[in-house]
Amino acid sequence: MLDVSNLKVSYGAVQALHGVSLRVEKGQIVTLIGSNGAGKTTTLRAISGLLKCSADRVAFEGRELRGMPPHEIVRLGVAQAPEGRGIFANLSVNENLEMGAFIRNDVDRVRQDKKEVFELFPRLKERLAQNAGTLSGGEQQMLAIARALLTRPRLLLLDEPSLGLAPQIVQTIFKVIREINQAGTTILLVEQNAHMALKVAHRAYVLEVGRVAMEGDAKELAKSDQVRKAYLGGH
Amino acid sequence: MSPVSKLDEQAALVMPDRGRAALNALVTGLACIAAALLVHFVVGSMVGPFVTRIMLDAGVMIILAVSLNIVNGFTGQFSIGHAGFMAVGAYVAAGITYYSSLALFGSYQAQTGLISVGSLIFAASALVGGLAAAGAGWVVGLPSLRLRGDYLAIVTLGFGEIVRVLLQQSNPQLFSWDETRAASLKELVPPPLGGAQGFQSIPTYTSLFWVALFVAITLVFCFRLKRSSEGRAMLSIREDEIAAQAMGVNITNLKVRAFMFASFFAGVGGALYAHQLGTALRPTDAGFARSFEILIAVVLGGLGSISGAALAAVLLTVASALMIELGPWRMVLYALALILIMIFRPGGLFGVKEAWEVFGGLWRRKAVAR
Amino acid sequence: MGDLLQTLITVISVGSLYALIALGYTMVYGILKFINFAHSDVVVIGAWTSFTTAAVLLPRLGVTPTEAPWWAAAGVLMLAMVVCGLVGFCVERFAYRPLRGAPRLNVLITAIGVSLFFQNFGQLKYEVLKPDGPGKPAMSLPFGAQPQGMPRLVGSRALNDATVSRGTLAGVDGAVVRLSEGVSLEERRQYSIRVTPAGAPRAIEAMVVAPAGRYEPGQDLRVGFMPAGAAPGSAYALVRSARVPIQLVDVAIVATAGLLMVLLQLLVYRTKFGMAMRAVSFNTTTASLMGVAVNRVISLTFVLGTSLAAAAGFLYSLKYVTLQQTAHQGWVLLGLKAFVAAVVGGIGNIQGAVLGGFLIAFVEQFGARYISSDLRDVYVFGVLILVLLLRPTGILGSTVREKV
Amino acid sequence: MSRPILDIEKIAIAFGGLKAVQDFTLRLPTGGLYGLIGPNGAGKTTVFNLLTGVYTPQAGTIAVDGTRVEGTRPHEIAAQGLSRTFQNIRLFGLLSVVDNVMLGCHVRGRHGLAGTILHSPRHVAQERAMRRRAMELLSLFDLASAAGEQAKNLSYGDQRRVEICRALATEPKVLLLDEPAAGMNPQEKKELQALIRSLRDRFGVSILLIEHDMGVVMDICERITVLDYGETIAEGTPTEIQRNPKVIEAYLGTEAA
Amino acid sequence: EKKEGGGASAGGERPAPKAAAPRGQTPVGEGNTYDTGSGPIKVGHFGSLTGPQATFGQSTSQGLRLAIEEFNAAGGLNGRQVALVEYDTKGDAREAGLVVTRLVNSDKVSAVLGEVASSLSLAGAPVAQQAGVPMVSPSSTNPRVTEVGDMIFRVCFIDPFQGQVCATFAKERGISTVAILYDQSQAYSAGLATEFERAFVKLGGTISGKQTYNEGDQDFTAQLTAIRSGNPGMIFIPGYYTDVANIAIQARKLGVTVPLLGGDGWDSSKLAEIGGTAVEGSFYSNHYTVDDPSPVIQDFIRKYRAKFGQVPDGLAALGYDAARLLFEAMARARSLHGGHLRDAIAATREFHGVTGTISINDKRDAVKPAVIVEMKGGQPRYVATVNPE
Ligand SMILES: Nc1ncnc2c1ncn2[C@@H]1O[C@H](COP(=O)(O)OP(=O)(O)OP(=O)(O)O)[C@@H](O)[C@H]1O
Ligand SMILES: Nc1ncnc2c1ncn2[C@@H]1O[C@H](COP(=O)(O)OP(=O)(O)OP(=O)(O)O)[C@@H](O)[C@H]1O
Ligand SMILES: [Mg+2]
Ligand SMILES: [Mg+2]
Repeated sequence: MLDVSNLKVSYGAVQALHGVSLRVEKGQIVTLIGSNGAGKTTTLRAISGLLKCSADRVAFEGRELRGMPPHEIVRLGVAQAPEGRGIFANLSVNENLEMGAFIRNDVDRVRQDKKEVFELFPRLKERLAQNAGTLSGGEQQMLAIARALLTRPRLLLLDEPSLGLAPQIVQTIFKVIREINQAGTTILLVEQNAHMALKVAHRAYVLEVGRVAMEGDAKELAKSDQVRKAYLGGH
Repeated sequence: MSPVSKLDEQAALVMPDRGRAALNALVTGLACIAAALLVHFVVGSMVGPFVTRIMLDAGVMIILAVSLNIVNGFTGQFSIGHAGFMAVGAYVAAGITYYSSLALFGSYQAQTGLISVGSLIFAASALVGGLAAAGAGWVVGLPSLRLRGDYLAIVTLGFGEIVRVLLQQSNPQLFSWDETRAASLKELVPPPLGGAQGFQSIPTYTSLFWVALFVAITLVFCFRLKRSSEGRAMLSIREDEIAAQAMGVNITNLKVRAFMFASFFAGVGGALYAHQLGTALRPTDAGFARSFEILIAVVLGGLGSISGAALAAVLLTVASALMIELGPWRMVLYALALILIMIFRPGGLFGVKEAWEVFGGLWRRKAVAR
Repeated sequence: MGDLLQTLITVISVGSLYALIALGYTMVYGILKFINFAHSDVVVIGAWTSFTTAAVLLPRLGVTPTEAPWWAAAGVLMLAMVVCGLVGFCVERFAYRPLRGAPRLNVLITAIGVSLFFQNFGQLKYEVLKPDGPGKPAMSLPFGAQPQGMPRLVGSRALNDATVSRGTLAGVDGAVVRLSEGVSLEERRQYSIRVTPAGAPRAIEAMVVAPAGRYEPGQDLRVGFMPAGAAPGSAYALVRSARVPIQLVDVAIVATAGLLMVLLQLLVYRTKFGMAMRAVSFNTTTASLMGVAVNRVISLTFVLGTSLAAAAGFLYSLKYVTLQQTAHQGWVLLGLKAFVAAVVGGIGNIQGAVLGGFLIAFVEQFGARYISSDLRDVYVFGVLILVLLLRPTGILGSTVREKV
Repeated sequence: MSRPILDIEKIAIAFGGLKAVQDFTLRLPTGGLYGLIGPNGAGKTTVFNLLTGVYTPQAGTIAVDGTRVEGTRPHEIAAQGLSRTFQNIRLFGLLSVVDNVMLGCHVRGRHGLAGTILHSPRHVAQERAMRRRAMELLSLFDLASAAGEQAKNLSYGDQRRVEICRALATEPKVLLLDEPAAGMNPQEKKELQALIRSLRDRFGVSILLIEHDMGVVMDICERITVLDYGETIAEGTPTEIQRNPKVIEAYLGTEAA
Repeated sequence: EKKEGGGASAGGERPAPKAAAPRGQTPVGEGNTYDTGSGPIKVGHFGSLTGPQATFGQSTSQGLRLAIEEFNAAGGLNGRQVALVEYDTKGDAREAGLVVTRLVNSDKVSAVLGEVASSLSLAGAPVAQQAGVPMVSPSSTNPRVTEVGDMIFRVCFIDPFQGQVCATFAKERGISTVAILYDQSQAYSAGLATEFERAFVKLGGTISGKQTYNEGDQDFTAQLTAIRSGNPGMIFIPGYYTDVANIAIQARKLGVTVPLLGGDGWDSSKLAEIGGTAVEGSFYSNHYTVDDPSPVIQDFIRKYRAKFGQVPDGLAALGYDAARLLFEAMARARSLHGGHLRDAIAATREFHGVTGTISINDKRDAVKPAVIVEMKGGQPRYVATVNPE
């Protein structure tokens, strides 16, 4: 479904990605793990068209994404819940969700989807009219994911969805990730919480300073010594 | 007990020799004066009146730009009413020298000699002008406690405009001491500073010496401020007010101070401008057109960079003097140049760094190693 | 009482103009968070485009500006809006877009650069149209350093004037006319006479300068001047102006401005585009991740803002007739006051801009009338500072504190 | 037991109708290392904001080493010896790392304009002392080599440590850490745990810690307070907390380690 | 030569070329401009060619360009052509000081023409004075301008005279109460308002109200409603024509029918063009009238129109006169040395300019009559001539 090959990105003089290649098959959850500054966020931003990049190929369902502005990529069905959440601080929670459905015209379906989202995140329903900027960190994270879901993407890019969340919510989030995946959404998941990520994912890529260091079946990787030592706290 | 000694204990350890420190202060002062004398006599004798005039203008501009940098560059506040402070200093100082000249010498002509009673009065009036401007700075700085960013900018702009209108309301200038003595209260309040007709015949005391001296003082002041704990605290306000407060920085106090420092020097710059040959002060000097000029120099130099602001001030003055010949096209080209520079060199000349930090990290390495 | 009403009328008409211009400031600020100091120059371009169209183009199309039908005025307005929209588009595209993401002060300086560019570019001379024969000055296009008088596309009459007498001219002798009917002229009232010379499409108006009193039929009445064509037998109407005249121009201004503001309001709060606009104003990156074409939204916002400015320029030139050259203090002050209006209302907020426009006009006009005209600008800036001290983000501005 | 270094008595704040924190009481003994946990939006960060003067409590009292500080301004509270880090890192990005830490020293210095500009002996001495102290602190955190770097160029983990350094430079009596382990991978978290423990021993500060990573919290905290919807729902040792059904329900979830 | 002060100024201690006491007499032949006797004669002009007051500067510039063209076409000064060195002041006093410094010190012009605005002339004059280069201001009416020193002249009348002329005219028309509306931000306007008030009160008149506006104001309703309630017999508006046209229109709309009275700032064909019927029946004092049949005037108008496609306004006429008066003095001068030229200009008597017959008095001001004109049928018509006493 998503086919990235030899992706390179530079911030000014600093090269952040030195040729990353990865594939996401339809219906799968693929996770991208790696330490701070490895280039995970950069990869996602490049896929979404937010960064200028050079690559042999960045294709979604066979269509080349390079050179396409972000909003067109979204319309193809690639949504992202960005790092730092990117909520509209001055809009209410409800308006934020509406923005998620911006490209959609099927009003009734949107209403239905909203209901489902509230079932996943009841806290959001309580805060519906609140200014999103005053939500707590975790609440904002929920909002960001909920909003991305309302785009009804075929491929969902999640950047550290569990960051700063309470353990219980982290569990919920991963449950939700599994659920939406089972409902048919393909997911590319960036995570620090390698334990959980590897647990839910089908495939995994390990990024080290802008390069893919390892890739393979998630369960297998979780067993490898290298990964255990570097990313799972050496149990 | 603790492996990391606390500040006070450490301070006691590194207390320098008092004598040497006093000497340091003295040497700095003398160096400023020596530099000013050098510029005045050596450089001054090598160039013609036109170049001299450009140098004077550039010097005044340096003072204005570098001082505005304290507010806009250091504390990250956003003032676009700097000309208002300049005008306050200019009018106050000019009023003092002009009327005291009438009273003491019976004429508004400047006295000759580098050091004369007249030039001492001038120096004193420049300081008083600076203080008056600092007072205004205090008043304008107060809203900065409540207002952020653009809103503060707008208030400072409003301040400049209000100064302009108030200066317009001042009484007609009085042209002799007899006239002044005989003046009724109505002619003296508001002060007789010429109103819309402008304030003219100001004794011409501004010379290369005074300009160079005040430029030196301004630069020393700003550099030492920036490199001090207070200066760092100002910079921290620019970076993040909330974190600065949490680290114990009294941001309200520092913001107001920054305004006062900046407007003090703006006032001094105004005084120097006022006493230049061929200056007729006008209320429009307080208007925002002039404020923008200063702001442009600061941004062009790189926000927070003292050397950048100074260099940009010189470049702008010289460029505008050289471009005189282009006539009406000059401003069109200037505008285009401004846009292009902002697009292609958004950080200004040096970004937030100083010139030497950009041209070789030598100095910086030394500072860190200490 | 009359004075009070008069001042109120002025407040409403001037306030609409401020509001129209303030909207442009507010929209651009809302979306890009910078003060577009070049906005007032777009007003100037709008005014001068209107002038060029009305004074140069219309006559060449065979329409006499002063007798132009209402749709000609609407056409002039449209053209000005289109031209300024284009200007706004280009400015955003070539001056501001490259600076997306740059420090705000840089963008501000760029805006000042754009403003200086327009002001000074407009002062260069373009003698595109050569003199139309001796005595007719060359038209400078598009602006010029010389002030111009805007043709009166909207008649300069008040709605509540009263016709006190009609008849035919019994005699004309220079600036002295003889009326067929007797009239009484009241003290301290202005009278004018509208004469329709034979074959002329429209009445010509002249001011009556004769002293008050009773004038019998056949008695001479002095008027300001009598134009050629007025001859004995021409129909006339003697009009007494109202004590508190409501000018047609003012009505036109308020109506046009009101219509535009309502349309804008609907656009921003009732359409998807408006929603996109607000989203972009809060967070560009995320908006693009929601599928919003950010650049297009920003361009369109500029185009909207500048065409409102064009409308303001057009209406302004209708009201004040004199078109000053591009760098004139008048334009700068107009822009500044409109900007203050936007800020007082709460910059970024559309209703705020309108509210601010009227508030500033109110303070300015009433201050000048009832306190002293000397400090007129001080009132405006004083109110600005006062409002900001009481409500640091303007009257309707949102007060969101940064969450720590 | 001696007087607590931080004595919080029934503080509360509401935003509009939302009671973000209610009747929050906590006594942190000298040298204590306590934890504050709770679901997202429970009011933990708000408690820190109340303590440091970002918000003013609508009720209750706060005393630092016996001195009441509620209602005073943030910089005065910092001077009283309360220092913090932020949930979203708030370093002075364009300043160098050493300048960031020296800024922490600012509050302990004495400053006069004349002295600053004329380089009075005291001023010079103080500057040198600040620099030396900042470098000492940075060395302790293995950051000395990055001293000249602009803070924004540091990696996330390093930035967190600089923030702690900066907070320590204010010579605090109490240190408030807001989610210091967020965004770190398990390995980094381990290192951080050790570091926090050592802070107390080296600097004699008492620490109050917010953290979502239970591994970290349970390991290093002596006592833990749990917030939910602004209310304290539990208080006790890590083992007690882990067993508390209320906490499990509201926060930990069933799978928690 | 008496020492009345000294030269501690721009050049500091370095002896300036001629650090003359501004009010003292500069000895003949000691100017710093040296007559090389060949090549073009440089004449400087500083004016606001751009900026808020561009209109004035450009008119003046056109007027003096016409004069130079004519002078050169007629053979120049003994075969030497006049070359114009023109700099823009942007209407900024600081810029004015700078460009005059450049004109007199770097370009070494023989004489300087300019500025329109008195405050800018006051910035340039001390520089010219110190350098010993004569300066002729075409239209700065503030009395202080020529008091700067013996090198500074003007070809227009001064505020007190014009104020007197207007006051006398109003009084003679039988008007006893006048309201004043002036631009408080313009030195010209404020100066004339003061002088008029002084003269009119002295003649026994009363001022029923004094209202102000600022440069750039376009709405005068508030001031006019205030004036209306004072019920004056005339309104004195010493402003520029663009403002006056607007004021007149708004006044008429408010039912203020009394005649308006103004000064030479009104003079422009645009006044009637913009003001239309609203300015009908108003009066203003001026340097000349377009309907004056005098060949000098008609000739000027014709040539100006042919060259620039506009009817010359008062500033163009003054620019033209300033340049011509200067050339006439050059022809009489012993040499182009600052001192000689100064003496020649000072000796000007009965110079027939477009703006009247000009003599330079001992204060270096132009002594010349003023005319009062009335707007009739869209044209200014001659009403009376007022001679200086
Ligand atoms: N705007 C930027 N300017 C310069 N360098 C950047 C910028 N954003 C990221 N980088 C650098 O690019 C590299 C990759 O960063 P990226 O944000 O993709 O890492 P990450 O894997 O998402 O890390 P984390 O887990 O901390 O979020 C890092 O070295 C970072 O310092
Ligand atoms: N300034 C404010 N205005 C309105 N509500 C606020 C404000 N600050 C915080 N809140 C609300 O108070 C509640 C507590 O927020 P707080 O940031 O303290 O949560 P937290 O416990 O730190 O959560 P997290 O673990 O997600 O950071 C939240 O519901 C939040 O929406
Ligand atoms: Mg990341
Ligand atoms: Mg929190």
